[in-house]
Amino acid sequence: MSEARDYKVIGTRVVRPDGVDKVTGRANFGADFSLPGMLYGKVLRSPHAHARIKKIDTAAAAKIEGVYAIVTGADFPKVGHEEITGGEGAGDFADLATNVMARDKVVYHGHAVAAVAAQTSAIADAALAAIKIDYERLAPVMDLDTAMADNATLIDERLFTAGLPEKATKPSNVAAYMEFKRGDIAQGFAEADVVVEGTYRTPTVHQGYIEPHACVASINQGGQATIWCCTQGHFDVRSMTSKVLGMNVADIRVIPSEIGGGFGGKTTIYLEPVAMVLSKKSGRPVKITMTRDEVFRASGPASATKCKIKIGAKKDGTFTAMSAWLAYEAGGYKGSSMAPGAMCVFAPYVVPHFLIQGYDVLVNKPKVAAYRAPGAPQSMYACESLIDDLARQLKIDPIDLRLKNAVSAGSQAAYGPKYNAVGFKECLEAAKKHPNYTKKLGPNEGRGLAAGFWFNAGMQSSAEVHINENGTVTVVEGSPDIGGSRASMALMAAEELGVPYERVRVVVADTENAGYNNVTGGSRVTFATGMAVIQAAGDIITQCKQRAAATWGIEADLVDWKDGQAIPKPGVNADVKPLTLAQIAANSGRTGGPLLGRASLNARGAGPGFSINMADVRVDPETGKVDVLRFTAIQDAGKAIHPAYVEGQMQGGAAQGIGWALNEEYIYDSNGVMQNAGFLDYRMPVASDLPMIDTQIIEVPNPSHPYGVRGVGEVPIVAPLAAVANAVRAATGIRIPDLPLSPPRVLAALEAAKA
Amino acid sequence: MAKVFFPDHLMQLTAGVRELEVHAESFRDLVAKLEQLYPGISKLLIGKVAVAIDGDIIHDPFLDPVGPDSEVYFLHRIEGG
Amino acid sequence: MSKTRVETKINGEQMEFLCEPQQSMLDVLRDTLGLTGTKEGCATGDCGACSVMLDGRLICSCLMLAVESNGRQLTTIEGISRGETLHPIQQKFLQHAALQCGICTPGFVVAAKALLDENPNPTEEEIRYHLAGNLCRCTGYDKIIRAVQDAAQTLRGEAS
Amino acid sequence: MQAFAYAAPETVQQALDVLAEHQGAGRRAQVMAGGTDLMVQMRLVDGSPRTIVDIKKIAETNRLDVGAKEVYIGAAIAGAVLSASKPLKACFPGLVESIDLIGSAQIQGRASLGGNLCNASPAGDTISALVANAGVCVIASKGGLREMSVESFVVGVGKNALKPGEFLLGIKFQRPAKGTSDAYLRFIPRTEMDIAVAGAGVSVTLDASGTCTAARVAIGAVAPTVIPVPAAVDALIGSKLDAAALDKAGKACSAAASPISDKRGTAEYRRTVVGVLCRRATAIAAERAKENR
Repeated sequence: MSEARDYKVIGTRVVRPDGVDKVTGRANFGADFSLPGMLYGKVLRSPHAHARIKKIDTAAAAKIEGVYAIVTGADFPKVGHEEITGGEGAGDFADLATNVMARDKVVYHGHAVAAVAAQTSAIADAALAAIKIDYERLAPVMDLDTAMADNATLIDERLFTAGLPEKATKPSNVAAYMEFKRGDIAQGFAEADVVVEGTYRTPTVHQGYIEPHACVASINQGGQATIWCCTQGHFDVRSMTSKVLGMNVADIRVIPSEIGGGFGGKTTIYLEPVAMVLSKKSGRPVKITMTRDEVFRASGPASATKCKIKIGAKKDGTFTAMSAWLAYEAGGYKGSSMAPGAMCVFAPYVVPHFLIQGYDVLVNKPKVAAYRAPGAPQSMYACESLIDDLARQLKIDPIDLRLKNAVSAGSQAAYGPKYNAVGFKECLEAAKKHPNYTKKLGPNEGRGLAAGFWFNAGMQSSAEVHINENGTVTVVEGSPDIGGSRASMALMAAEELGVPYERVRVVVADTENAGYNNVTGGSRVTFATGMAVIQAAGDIITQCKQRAAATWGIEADLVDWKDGQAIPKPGVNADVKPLTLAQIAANSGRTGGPLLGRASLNARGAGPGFSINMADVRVDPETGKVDVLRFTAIQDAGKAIHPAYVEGQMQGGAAQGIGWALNEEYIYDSNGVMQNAGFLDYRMPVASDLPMIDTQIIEVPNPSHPYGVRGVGEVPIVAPLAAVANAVRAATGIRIPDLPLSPPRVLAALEAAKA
Repeated sequence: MAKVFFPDHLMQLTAGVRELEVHAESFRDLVAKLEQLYPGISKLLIGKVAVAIDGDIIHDPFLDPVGPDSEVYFLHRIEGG
Repeated sequence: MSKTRVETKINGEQMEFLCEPQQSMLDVLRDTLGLTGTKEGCATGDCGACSVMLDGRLICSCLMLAVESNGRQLTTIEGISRGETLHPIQQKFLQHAALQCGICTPGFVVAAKALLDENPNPTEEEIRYHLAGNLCRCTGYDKIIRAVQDAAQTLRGEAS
Repeated sequence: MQAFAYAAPETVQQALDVLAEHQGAGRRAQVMAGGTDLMVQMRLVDGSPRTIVDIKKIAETNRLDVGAKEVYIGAAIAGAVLSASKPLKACFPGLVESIDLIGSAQIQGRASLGGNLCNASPAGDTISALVANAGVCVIASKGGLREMSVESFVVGVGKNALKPGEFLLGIKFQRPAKGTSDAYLRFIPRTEMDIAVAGAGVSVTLDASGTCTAARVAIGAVAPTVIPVPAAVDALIGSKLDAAALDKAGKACSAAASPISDKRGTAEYRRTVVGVLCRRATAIAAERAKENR
């Protein structure tokens, strides 16, 4: 359990160990790997959003010189239904398999239908152009209202809504229904002095990582394979690829490259099984990289949503009842992040009576993937917008209104358990004191505030700590480093062992060289893999005490470890000099062999994270353009291991959230074809769009972690949507419930209000 | 006796019971006792949902201890992005 | 398809390669010459990950034909630091934690160098507009801007 | 089947010869200056083989001449070079702004005025500014040079008036009279890196009393081509460019617009905003014209 401790190493702003390679271009990312004799693979993608595949003719493509292999759905094994239990997506391996390569039906524009491997990418392009496919086009179902309508076109005729109180009797695009309730909602609303409600929509958005998906696969005639790829979890690539291809897990080695951003989007597979089957057919290694266009069309974005929220409150601001109706698009296959969206929506507040209803809905868009606190930004955008309106109506300061209802240790979360120590009130109080909360605003300017929440995950991690012969330390772990986690691991190992940070090196090892690790996701790496590193370092300390005891000829329990040295316990009568880690390592051959510490764990007690964000915006009343003038992110990190990278998470999440609020969206035509599948028109924030992003780290230690660490990676994206929307509301006097707040939408609302 | 709380989607199996008290020493023990009370429930608990024991969320619990005053909540699995 | 022979100076070194007329400089740098420090994020000039300098001028290597480099001088990320020492921009990126995943970093370093070569004392706004062609999805740009400001100060010989 | 080929002629004649040779043989040749549009089109729209004729090595496409009477801008000069030219900026600040707005610093290192014009996008930023400044295209043709106004050069979405075998050498202008200046504004959702949702280029001439004696107004991204707006000009000439006149000119622009709705904005939005841009750009041009008296 955590208690006040003086730390020597953690909490300092060290240079990350992988930094030099990343600023000099030496670091190898997904597309940087090549093998001799390697072929270039390309994927043919559906030109229709919804269609049955009648016939595929690859004969002409096969005749092109330099084409080594062509694959279609027929080259992939049939995969039976089996739930993917990893995360909230509640996906199905059968769906994963057909998402990777369509069989009889395509369910979104860009769905993979065939692939080729050729000597050059130009030849591969020519081969794709020569493949002929007959489609029977079906009506595309492109939004929630259409998909949920009574006589909607069905995307999957065999899909019945799961989770309904009464068993579903006819198929539906609604894959699942979910309900959370407490108390008596009718009574709660009856007790209210004020009841407010609103309906909010958010668009399909993409994680927008700058590195497109890429992999190289190579399989030998004995069925042993290696995959090099950029992923958030190479062990998941291994298990998913083995399921989709019916291969033995032990026959697949996955070597993770450096990864150029993921944000949840690289927690699943797209190219790896395709490259594998192409490699098998051609007998050569095969590399596939997505173009940016493919990344937008055919990797997993985040759900578009429609959320209806209703809040009842007393005149003094006390919430009496809340209800939420939440519909999340899943894409062409079931499994959106509706469940966590539903669990987060009221998580920051004490609510005596509530009802939350969630719907997971199929539409003809790419199957969604996780995106940073998956599900939370959408539902919490809706709730935090409505709370802002409620504060205005009650004439209560928005911070005070939230403080009045805020959860703290012992409060029961809407999603079930009681919170241990959490830092929500601390964030609110910090916001109230922050100079940015009272800065003067000019004409057409407004300030908005919103709360964010994410559970943070624990799950399985393992790590090894090797002590080299000179006392330097090598940490071997299996969590791909997306944002500086090698530095955090080294800091924690150094702290535990009592050695300088510079003596520690961290290796992110492949599936054959590291113990199993769940994905880098869920804000779990510093928490869970970090805990494994701490425990593995503890294992080293135990061994070092034994080695010192053996050297000194005393019992091991008479030895202490302090400042990187073994010393006799106070009062022990031994005429010995302290032994440093280096001395013990140098002598390890004589005292029992190399020093190797290990730990593996299923981490429990990931501390929930809360945040408050404040945005100041200026709205051009003639063009509807919103400029963000100031942005403040306040977040409880439990304990910041590397404060600069914690701030970086907060700032990056803010930028993504601002993009989600203002301009980012998938724009489709009436045929279900995405119109803006590129950085030009997807419009992510560029450097000149943003101000400096002020950060304040709050540290309310997580009692379930030795240093008090909470996950920090996901919370930052949750609050900005409503913070920006509330600021626009403050600047214009108008609530625009649908995102993005793009200039045409804002101007139309301004004009409508004038009329 | 530990207090056990069921989410809405499991209440079909518990005949509407939302919470009950069970004496158990570990999660494994707890699930065995619940299976006796509500045959078939263990299938829906093991590997399908996460559990929070005294506020700590755990994926794939098994040997985790359950204390006499523990509160145990079943909830959806959360992985994150 | 007939290939064209191209002679060019890359990072001060005379190089020779064969390429097809329609091949981009980026593809040749990465696939033919093995200079994979220059990254591809979009191949349409919208992300800046492939930034290089052509005769001292900042460009996207994805929007240039490789054949055009004949007789010209290119600087890529691999040529920014010389010998054992990192360029101050690289040092400041490390010190300020101005990178998270690192995929955009080579492009930012090259673009920042192009800016500071021309304008040793840029304002925050000038830095932001100059770097608007380099997308970063991890950092929110804050620490990148600070790193460039700090590097400019160092390059001007002022203590930071 | 035609293969890709690359030619980098060093004289106008060589370029014309290369173009003639290919066109004569029924093959495809395409002129490239900065290549920033061409490379994207080859990747995303039409990747079919052709001979790429790079005109950057020709002296006349690289000549920038700000003379006492005439200004000449070579078609292939990179935006960054034009933006760095103080004499050019002094003559046509709005035109230089319109160039500078195209893409990033990286794009500015390559993209050219000639390329932006020949690409003939309805949203091409420089085109409105060129029309507002009465730019004249200098075209290299088999029979010698021929000239044509920028307005008549752009004939449709992505279509220009070049005949097979011709290419754009440069653009020339009369040096602006005293009391004349220009401005160009566009609207984009972000601050950089977008294509114009609407644009307005304005040039005005003021006499000593501050009365507008001449004006040109052109708007972009609101019709299949950039269009001049004579009704806006009528609203400005004779006025002191007061709020009422600017408002009238803005309304004239909105009325002249025939925009479409697409991923970049709705028709309604474009129509409204182009009027705002005209108003704002005119006010900027007027300020500059006053300083230029």
